[in-house]
Amino acid sequence: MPSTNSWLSIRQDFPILDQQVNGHPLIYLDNAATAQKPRAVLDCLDHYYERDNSNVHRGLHELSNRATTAYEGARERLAAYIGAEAGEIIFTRGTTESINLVARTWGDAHVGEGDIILLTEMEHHSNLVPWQLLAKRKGASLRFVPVTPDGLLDLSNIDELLAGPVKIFSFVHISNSLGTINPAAELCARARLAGVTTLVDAAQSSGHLPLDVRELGCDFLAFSGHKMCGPTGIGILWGRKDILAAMEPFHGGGEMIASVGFTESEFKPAPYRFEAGTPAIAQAIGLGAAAEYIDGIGRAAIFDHDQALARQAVDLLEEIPGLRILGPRHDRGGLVAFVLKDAHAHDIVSMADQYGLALRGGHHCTQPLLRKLGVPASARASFYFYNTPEEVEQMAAIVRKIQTFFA
Amino acid sequence: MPSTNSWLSIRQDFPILDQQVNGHPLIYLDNAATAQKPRAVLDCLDHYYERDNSNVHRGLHELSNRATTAYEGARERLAAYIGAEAGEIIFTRGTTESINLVARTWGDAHVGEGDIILLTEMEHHSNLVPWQLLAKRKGASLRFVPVTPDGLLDLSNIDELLAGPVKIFSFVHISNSLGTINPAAELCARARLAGVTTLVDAAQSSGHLPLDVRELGCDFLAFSGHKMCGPTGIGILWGRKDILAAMEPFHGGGEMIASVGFTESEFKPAPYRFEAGTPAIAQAIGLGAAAEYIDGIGRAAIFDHDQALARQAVDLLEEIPGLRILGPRHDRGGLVAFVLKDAHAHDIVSMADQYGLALRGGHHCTQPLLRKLGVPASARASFYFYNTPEEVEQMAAIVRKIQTFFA
Amino acid sequence: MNFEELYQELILDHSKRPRNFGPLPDATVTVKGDNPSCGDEVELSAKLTPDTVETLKFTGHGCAICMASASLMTIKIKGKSRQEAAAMAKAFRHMLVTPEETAVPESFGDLEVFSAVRRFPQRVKCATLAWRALEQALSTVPAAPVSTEEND
Amino acid sequence: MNFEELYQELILDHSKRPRNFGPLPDATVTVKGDNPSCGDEVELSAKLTPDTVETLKFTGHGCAICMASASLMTIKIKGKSRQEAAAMAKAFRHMLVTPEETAVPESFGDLEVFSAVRRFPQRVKCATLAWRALEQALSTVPAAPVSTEEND
Ligand SMILES: Cc1ncc(COP(=O)(O)O)c(C=O)c1O
Ligand SMILES: Cc1ncc(COP(=O)(O)O)c(C=O)c1O
Repeated sequence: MPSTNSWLSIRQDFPILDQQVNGHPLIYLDNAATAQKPRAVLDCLDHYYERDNSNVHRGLHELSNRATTAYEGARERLAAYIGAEAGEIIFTRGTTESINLVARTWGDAHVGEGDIILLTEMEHHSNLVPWQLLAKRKGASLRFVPVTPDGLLDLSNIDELLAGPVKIFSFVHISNSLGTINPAAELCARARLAGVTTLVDAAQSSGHLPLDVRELGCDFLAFSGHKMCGPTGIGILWGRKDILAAMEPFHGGGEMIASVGFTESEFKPAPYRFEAGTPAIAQAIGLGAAAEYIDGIGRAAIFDHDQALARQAVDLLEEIPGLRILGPRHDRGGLVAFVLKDAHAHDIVSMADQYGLALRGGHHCTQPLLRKLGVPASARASFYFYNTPEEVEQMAAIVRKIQTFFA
Repeated sequence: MPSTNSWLSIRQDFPILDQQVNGHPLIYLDNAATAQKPRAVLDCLDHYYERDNSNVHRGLHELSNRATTAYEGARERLAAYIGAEAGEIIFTRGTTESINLVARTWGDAHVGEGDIILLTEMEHHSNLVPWQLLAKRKGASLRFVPVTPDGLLDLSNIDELLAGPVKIFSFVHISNSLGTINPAAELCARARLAGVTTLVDAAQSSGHLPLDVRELGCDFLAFSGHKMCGPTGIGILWGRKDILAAMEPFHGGGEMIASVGFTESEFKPAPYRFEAGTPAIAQAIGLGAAAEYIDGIGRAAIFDHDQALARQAVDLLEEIPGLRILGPRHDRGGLVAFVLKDAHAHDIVSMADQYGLALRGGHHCTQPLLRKLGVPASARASFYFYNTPEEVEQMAAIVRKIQTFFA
Repeated sequence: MNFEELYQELILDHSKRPRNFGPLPDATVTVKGDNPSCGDEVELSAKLTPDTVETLKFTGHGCAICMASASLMTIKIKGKSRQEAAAMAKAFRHMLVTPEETAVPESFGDLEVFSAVRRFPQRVKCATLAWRALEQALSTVPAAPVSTEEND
Repeated sequence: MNFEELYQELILDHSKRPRNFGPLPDATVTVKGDNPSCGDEVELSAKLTPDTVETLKFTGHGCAICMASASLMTIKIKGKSRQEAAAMAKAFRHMLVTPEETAVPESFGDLEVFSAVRRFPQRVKCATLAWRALEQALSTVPAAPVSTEEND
């Protein structure tokens, strides 16, 4: 685990953190929305565009060869990052597109009238709306694993919930609005016993803890590059080889075809079958560099660091009058969402911004969950490895000032 | 129009062009596959990641505000770039995703059993396969405007082709494998008379000539950022306001919803309805910078420049024994594809690479067209404003050497 | 601090104790407005005659800016002619997107406290939510000479 | 020039005048192979006995590397035992992905001309197309002791 000093030197890798906002040093605690990018990733993008930029796959010249090698190298690195094979890694725009891809292709083929899609009450809209649309297309229905008042999944009836015509169980690994870490491997094991396909939404976990798809035992895994130090516009869908092999294409176009006639076409095998058109080449390569950078630090160490900051934040925030923390008290991912009796989340966030503190306020794309918890909106501080205990202290002090102001 | 000198100084804006490949100065003539990026675009990306990177739309803090302003500013710039309104500009990954979006949403709603989708025989796979998939889903069929032996659309029967249950006419503006410039405004006018919706594939024209959707008179327009000096991973779908307003969503997820319940959701209006999840923020902003850069030079001047290089290339290549140029002799976009009697396209391109010359060889994602022309593969030189007459001369000299070698 | 400028006493007071908050049983029109991206919700009920906004009340939840704006709006608009109400809504929305140094019309009175919102573009939609609901209410129920209709 | 190393006389000769090019009417197996990304196509027809590749011919089109490789393969494999043929195909494909300095087995004979392809990774699939077709042909028709079957 890096020492305090080396965490501080890691922070130097992020040029954006070195700036003043509204006359104060930036305290960026909006990492669950998107993470910042280290110099290594920015250099990788620059290098690509300044030396190697070319279209991939069909080119026979040097630049095209370099671009293809780098692009496929990124696929291999991402595969290694989650214990998968390169042929199982599909590049998408992000978690949202990954889940839509599964709902459209696997879903349209396997979910029919009267079937059930199992989700949880804590899903992000991106793991809810695609299934609502699928259910509507197919006459299927949705079922939800309930969330307890303290923000955990209520698993007392999980086997009953998995019973019946349940076709897929899609659930979030770490909740972006509660911080809850769900027991993904156990849930996948239960689902497998029930013959139910699983998708894990790893948007909040992929950059924060070690992930191995074989250990998780899931069938699909989705995550976004921009939340793990990678560029925007790139993400991953991982699917088990045998499942991908049987799936119909998603989009049609260049790169995904084996042979095209005027009226019929044959398609390449996975992963190319699912990557129609010119892919997000630079971004895929940049994500490869991000994975390399993160593994240079170590995801176990990052997890410990983030958890320690979250613990510290919970301890400090709890002391503020009228402040309620959402989600479990301990054992949470590196984020803390809260509400103040006396101030609305937007007012908290706007005021925090005046101190250079970046928080997020709102429903965090989990409207139904917040409605169930009886909270219209919350404020959220989310941490990453470049954040420091001093920043957490300052955050808590600012929130306290805001509370006093509105009390 | 920039003078010869200023064309040369424009060339200095592209760091990648200043390199040796296989011991020779790089001659990059693979611009129809992807264009290179000027310093202005790279600086814009760096600035975004080093100062403003944040998630958009739902944020109330300074960085999020900057990112949102820049992202929506890019939308406005792209709208101005094609004479549209900002609300009509949907950010996608590229031409391929744009066309798939239309086929999936507009297509699934408007094309039914027995209906006809009109294309041309010169379409890129990305404007063919999505319609094949739609036709299969819906029991519709495809119809094609034929291509004449010299690579023009045979429009003698266009009104008959547009008659009957034709729902959409989707066609390429500039052919990527022939260089043909199709009379897009005329075709759209004919289609409108026949009550047929139109989509123009502007992948090869958006960075090469002035485009105005109202003058074109089309209903949809699709193009890719990476072919017009923008980043990879970003493109545009433009749709007429009233058509977009009536379209169902594409993907489900964050950012595209107005309100989400556990089982039902309401969606935002266009363009947000079609942009589920975290968008390719940096890339959209980078594409805005690319559009600004291109308009700083002037698309009319770029068009003249590219056409002049193409004319020069045709004149020089024609003199090589056994060389056949595909497509129209004059009035072509800035690209020239050819076959040699004595050498296969791959051998030409591999050898050219040994001289630092980047050409592309193969079917250029237009397999059915090449089959019809009786050519298994062609070699293609494609130009952009940073290419010079000297490069064209060198290209022709290298092709001549290759011909001699294989003769 | 900038934010004390934004959250002046008047705004804090109206956000904590919003006036005209609650149902309006004899409303002739009720309009629900929301800011989907942040979750603010305001339900505005008004009793309109052919010429006048006789009375108006609201319910809902939102941030201090949103609540205070709704509260001050109800006070300002009550009893105004429909024409005046529409003009005021338009002027208010317009004021929020003018440059900071632009003078605020005399007629705004207390509403001037919202001029600081111009420095916080992300909060403009909070301040205008109730006003957009008002505009919709005015457009939903035809003005004179057509007679008043029930609408919910 | 590098490319003269790639396009040695032997390759040019076989690409221009491919041997064993044409249909094989008494083939026991025909396999079509293609490189979808570039459009090369080779159709390989072979007459297999339970133990031997008695004869083989091919048709199709492709680049010089692809054509020469198919031509030289037919010469090399003709009359070989099925086991030897399979081993040679495997060894040939393997050779193309070894580092440039790795020595080429003696048994390769003329096939050694393809060792330069190792410097052109994009062209490996051109050189191996016919060999992959051969491997598929061998796996499609069961070897001894099962008797020969017709297959197209
Ligand atoms: C005419 C044409 N249409 C569509 C495309 C597909 O564009 P993209 O691969 O960027 O989606 C291309 C580029 O390859 C093209 O040239
Ligand atoms: C848990 C969770 N799932 C899905 C998403 C959607 O990710 P993206 O917007 O990158 O597609 C997010 C991020 O907002 C998230 O936190």
